[in-house]
Amino acid sequence: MVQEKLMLYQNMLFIRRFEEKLTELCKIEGKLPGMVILCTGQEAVAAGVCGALEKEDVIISNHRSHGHLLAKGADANALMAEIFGKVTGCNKGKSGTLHIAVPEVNALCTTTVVGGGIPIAVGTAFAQQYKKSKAVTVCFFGDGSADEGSFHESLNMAALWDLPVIFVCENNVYSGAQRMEEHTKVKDIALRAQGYGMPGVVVDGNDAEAVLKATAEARERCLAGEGPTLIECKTYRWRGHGEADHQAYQPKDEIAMWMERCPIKKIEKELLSEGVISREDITALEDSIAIIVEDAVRFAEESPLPDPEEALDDVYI
Amino acid sequence: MVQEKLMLYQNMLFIRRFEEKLTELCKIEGKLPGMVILCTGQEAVAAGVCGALEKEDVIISNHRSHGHLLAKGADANALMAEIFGKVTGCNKGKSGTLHIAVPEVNALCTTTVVGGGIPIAVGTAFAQQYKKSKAVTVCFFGDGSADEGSFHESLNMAALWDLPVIFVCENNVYSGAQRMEEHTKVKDIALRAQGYGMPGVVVDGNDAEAVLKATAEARERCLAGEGPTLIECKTYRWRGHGEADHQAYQPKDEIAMWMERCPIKKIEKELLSEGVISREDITALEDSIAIIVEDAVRFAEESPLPDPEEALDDVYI
Amino acid sequence: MQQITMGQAIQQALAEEMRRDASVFLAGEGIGVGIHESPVMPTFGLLREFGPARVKDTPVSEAAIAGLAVGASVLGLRPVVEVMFNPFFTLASDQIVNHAAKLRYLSGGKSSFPLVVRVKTGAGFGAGCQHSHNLEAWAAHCPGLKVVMPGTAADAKGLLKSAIRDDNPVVFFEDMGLFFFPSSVPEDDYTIPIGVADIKRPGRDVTVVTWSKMLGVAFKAAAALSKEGIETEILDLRTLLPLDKEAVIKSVQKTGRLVILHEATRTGGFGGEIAALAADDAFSYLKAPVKRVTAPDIPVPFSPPLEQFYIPNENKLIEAIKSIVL
Amino acid sequence: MQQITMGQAIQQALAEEMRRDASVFLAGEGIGVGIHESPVMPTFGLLREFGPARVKDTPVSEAAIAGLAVGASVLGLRPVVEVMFNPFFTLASDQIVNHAAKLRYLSGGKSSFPLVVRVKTGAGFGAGCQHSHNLEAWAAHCPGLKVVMPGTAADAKGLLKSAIRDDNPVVFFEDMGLFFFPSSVPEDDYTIPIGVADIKRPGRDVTVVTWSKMLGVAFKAAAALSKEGIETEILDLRTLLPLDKEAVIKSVQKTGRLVILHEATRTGGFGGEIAALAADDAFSYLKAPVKRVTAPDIPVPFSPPLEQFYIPNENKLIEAIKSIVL
Ligand SMILES: Cc1ncc(C[n+]2csc(CCOP(=O)(O)OP(=O)(O)O)c2C)c(N)n1
Ligand SMILES: Cc1ncc(C[n+]2csc(CCOP(=O)(O)OP(=O)(O)O)c2C)c(N)n1
Ligand SMILES: [Mg+2]
Ligand SMILES: [Mg+2]
Repeated sequence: MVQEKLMLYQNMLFIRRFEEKLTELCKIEGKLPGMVILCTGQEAVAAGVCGALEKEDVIISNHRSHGHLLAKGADANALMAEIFGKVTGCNKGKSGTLHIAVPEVNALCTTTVVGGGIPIAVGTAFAQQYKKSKAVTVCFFGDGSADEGSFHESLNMAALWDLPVIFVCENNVYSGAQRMEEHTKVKDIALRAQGYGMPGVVVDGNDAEAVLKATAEARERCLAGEGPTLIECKTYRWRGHGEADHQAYQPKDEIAMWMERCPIKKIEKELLSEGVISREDITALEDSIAIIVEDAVRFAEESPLPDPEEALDDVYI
Repeated sequence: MVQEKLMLYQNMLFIRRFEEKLTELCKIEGKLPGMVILCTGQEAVAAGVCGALEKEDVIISNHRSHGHLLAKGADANALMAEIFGKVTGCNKGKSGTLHIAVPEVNALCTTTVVGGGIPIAVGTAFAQQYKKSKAVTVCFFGDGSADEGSFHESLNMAALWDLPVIFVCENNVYSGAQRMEEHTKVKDIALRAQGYGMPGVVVDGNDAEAVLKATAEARERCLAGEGPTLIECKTYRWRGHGEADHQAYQPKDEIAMWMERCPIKKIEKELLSEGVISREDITALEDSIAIIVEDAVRFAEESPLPDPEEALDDVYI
Repeated sequence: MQQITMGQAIQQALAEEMRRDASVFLAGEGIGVGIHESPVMPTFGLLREFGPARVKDTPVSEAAIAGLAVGASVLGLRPVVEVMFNPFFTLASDQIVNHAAKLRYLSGGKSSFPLVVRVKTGAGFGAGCQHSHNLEAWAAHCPGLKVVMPGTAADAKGLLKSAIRDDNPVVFFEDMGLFFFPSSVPEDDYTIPIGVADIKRPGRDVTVVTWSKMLGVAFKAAAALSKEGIETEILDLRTLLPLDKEAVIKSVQKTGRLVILHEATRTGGFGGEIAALAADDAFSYLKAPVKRVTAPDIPVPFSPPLEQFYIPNENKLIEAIKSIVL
Repeated sequence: MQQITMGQAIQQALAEEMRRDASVFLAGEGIGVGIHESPVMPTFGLLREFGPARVKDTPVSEAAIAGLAVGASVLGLRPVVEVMFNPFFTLASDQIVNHAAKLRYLSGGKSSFPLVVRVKTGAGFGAGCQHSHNLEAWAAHCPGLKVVMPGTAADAKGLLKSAIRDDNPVVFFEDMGLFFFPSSVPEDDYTIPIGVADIKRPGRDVTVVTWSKMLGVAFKAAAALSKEGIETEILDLRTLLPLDKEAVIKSVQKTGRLVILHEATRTGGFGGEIAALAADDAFSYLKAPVKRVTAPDIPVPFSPPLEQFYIPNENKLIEAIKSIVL
């Protein structure tokens, strides 16, 4: 358990620093093409969920994917290079930050169509059931996505067929500039699970251990043939929807309140007080993370852009 | 109340006889073009719901529409002629049985895309709210339709905005050849209402008075600005999905059991025992209905088919 | 050779591929127990042979059905899913167009999505415009998809087998008007390559490019014209994407005249693509205007005389051909 | 004349129509409070002026948004709803294509559906293929819809006003690449008729038929070619459906040469329709093959050099023109 907790801490810290670097890079005009969408403040969901998974387990991610991918074990260099649009990126620069797939770690589909990944997760879970493999699928999506029709059709089908899939709703209070209460009347997305005949669980999305535990339980249910679970992780988006968002609509004190509840600080404090790590350990960890992140940036910067004609590749097999 | 009960009885009987005539006509090779889809056995839903409505109230119907339309007051001649594909039909033969609109009685849209009418009902209810009219929208759909994404998006939006709309799920046990338990794990579609923050009600769909009462209550809520209600009417489809369906998958004893629970017989028995009507009244009523139905068929048969070139009309205004 | 309908040919292709490859499974609305269990329907009898683990009757949930195929295929299964009627392609289109067609590209070529979406299509059965609407042009405008639309039972069998074995997503349109009339179909395990058009009737005077059910209309017109000394070459595209440009160009080079025939409505139909191809790559061979014979720009009406007016017929084709040949 | 961007021109049209007619309301994702409140965005400031009863920020529910428009319009309101990015048109397409476009026909002309669906579109902002995919050809293949795609701020304002006042459903495509560059737009309340193309530059040697953002590319090419003595006529379609066939034919009659330019991918793009029109109705005037300059048949890639490769540019247009003029 101590090992697990430490791992969660390390993973979260890595995600945080990786994305902070992106925030920095975004400020340099022309450095990063396209939109950059970060999960700063929500790291406990990515780390907690993936902490309960095995390598063969599949994740289906969305526009806010970096945390999920890194927690699942994606290579930081290839990820950074993809965000830069370089040919050495996970997807040769075809995808960019919004739909990075990392099949090597079974992050099989990342889609930026809100709700679009949910039916696909039904498909991968179906394949897992069909092949009788001892693996499950996790599908990450936001609170806003739970209003899409695809959410409904997918959860109904997954429950009907007892598919080994865990639906993880990362409720970060906002869908774009819209607060939860502006897009639905219910307080908990997890409530909807009843309408499909599956369990719905609410967890503190800033408590990585709680997230891990809920995921592990859901995974057990999946593997026991008892079907899917909907887990709603209550968390918060510290930054805007994307880095270009000025967050005019997010109350300052709300952000401050949630920053107080930082998932990393929480676990760090516990690890310190439990004597698992020392301040020096943290410094050493920070240093090693900084090196990996700097390396990733260097790798990305030094990598070439794809040749224009490469646009024609990879449409068909 | 006696008046109301009598009205329900008359309406149901009329729908039944109108559709029995269609069953008969279907047996005559080449008489009716296209598919014919009937609501025999489900008349209490149509009559009960529409019995609670005013003329200005809007209904949005689906592929199983004849009952809804007749109960809302559609002209039997024009309806029959449309089913025959005649130019005197409600829609000049462009629509046929599957998507008959009768704007004259505010049956504004009938769609055969399963679930397709539900978002439209949100729209008409929105217009009613926007114009502050004292009218509501009723949307009819089946149990199978409640698995479509459109159901989900629409109920969430309607609840969010407190729209004056009543969602009537006619649960007739089947969606095509599929039994309810083969398309969803939940026992009651009404359960899903909680996931949107609206009341969900289950009523005996073979009890026209109960349906009327539930609808009237939902209508009051709508007009009081308290928003939508989902009413699930438990009923049964006596005949196949359409008239070409041989019902191989429907257990004989199940059909027999539900025929025992005939919504018309039930109310007829009550009216007789309460002394509201006599056997002679029934005979008289049957006779008058038979005349109207025969007239409708004669009207349809004697009406001309549209000229081929009329196909080009009515695309644009 | 066996005489079977296109519905049965599709059934055979499905059954044979399922026997051959355990990774093939079917999903769709009413594909197991149907409301009318007709032996000429494409999925008749398959539930009985392959059981409910491989023949999945689904809820009425088109987006989830298509997504099921996307997800299952990326893990190596070979889903064949059904869209009951072409207008409902809309409901599945996000999954098919934004996901099935694009996810391989987005992965930088790392993943593949070997799935087939069968779409039943065609007017003529009195169901109106929400059941009948030929939208093959939509699919053919989406790079990453292959689009197949056979006009004979024999082609359907061979092309569907190719589609199932193809490692790319294939949208396979089946005109229901072809489900009921028997024709010759080889009994053995054969495939017909995707992307290869077929000269169904050689001719000297005019090329008719067509596909799907309209092939029959083309034959009727060709027979009538032949009696008047006009010899029509009928080129059946069979695949819309990738398009067999060579075949079109070659035929036009030979005849110098081109008529395109399809059941879909005219404006924005795939006929435009063929005309554009000829007007560019075969321009110097064209001896006369390129004609299109199509449905008018209206939704499919219900009433029989209206619906018959909608569907292109041999008279309209003959008239178009004569307008450029004579 | 005021110098405003197309985003602002659309904003003006919306605001003016909302002031003029209380039955006009807006709905869509993020159209009230947005994540970046830029004054050049089409719906900027409208929530403040018209309040939340008329500017409805919706859940992320494209089908319900489109259905909202269908239902509200049949009761006499004039909804203007937004599809945030063109690929999400798929999610709304059942409501738009099977309902908005067909329900009037199905009613036998009794009902009407005066709604506008605004669709933001266009590649070039590094968002990849799930945000960028020009699907105007889909809408243009659906009878019952009108399809508008302006190329200038002034046209956008006048055409959007016409669209809002039109009693038919209109799909209005706005290329986001045009939101940011100011040009001259009349201040008064004017409309531009739907269905009328516009000669944006008269020329003698070749006709370029184009629409939307590609208009700018056409101008650049025309300027360069003019220096070499080649005079390009630029015909801006503005409306794809109903198509202004006369205008296309007339221009081709004059120049005898036709190049079609659009940003959408080639195969199945609306360029085919224009080529087909010319190859039929203007055949005898054509002096050279009809060329199309379009995106290649690939999804829109992310990385800047790849995305630039995707978008048609003036060099490709110049090359195509020279190939038939010289
Ligand atoms: C189908 C679709 N509609 C709209 C969008 C635009 N969009 C991108 S993210 C987003 C909000 C999603 O909110 P949520 O699901 O809560 O995820 P979060 O961004 O909060 O992580 C929207 C509307 C989209 N990408 N896809
Ligand atoms: C979008 C769509 N998918 C599939 C169909 C084919 N279909 C017509 S009715 C039906 C079953 C609907 O069941 P239910 O909603 O329970 O209504 P019921 O027929 O029982 O009244 C299906 C699948 C359709 N019309 N529309
Ligand atoms: Mg959110
Ligand atoms: Mg049912």
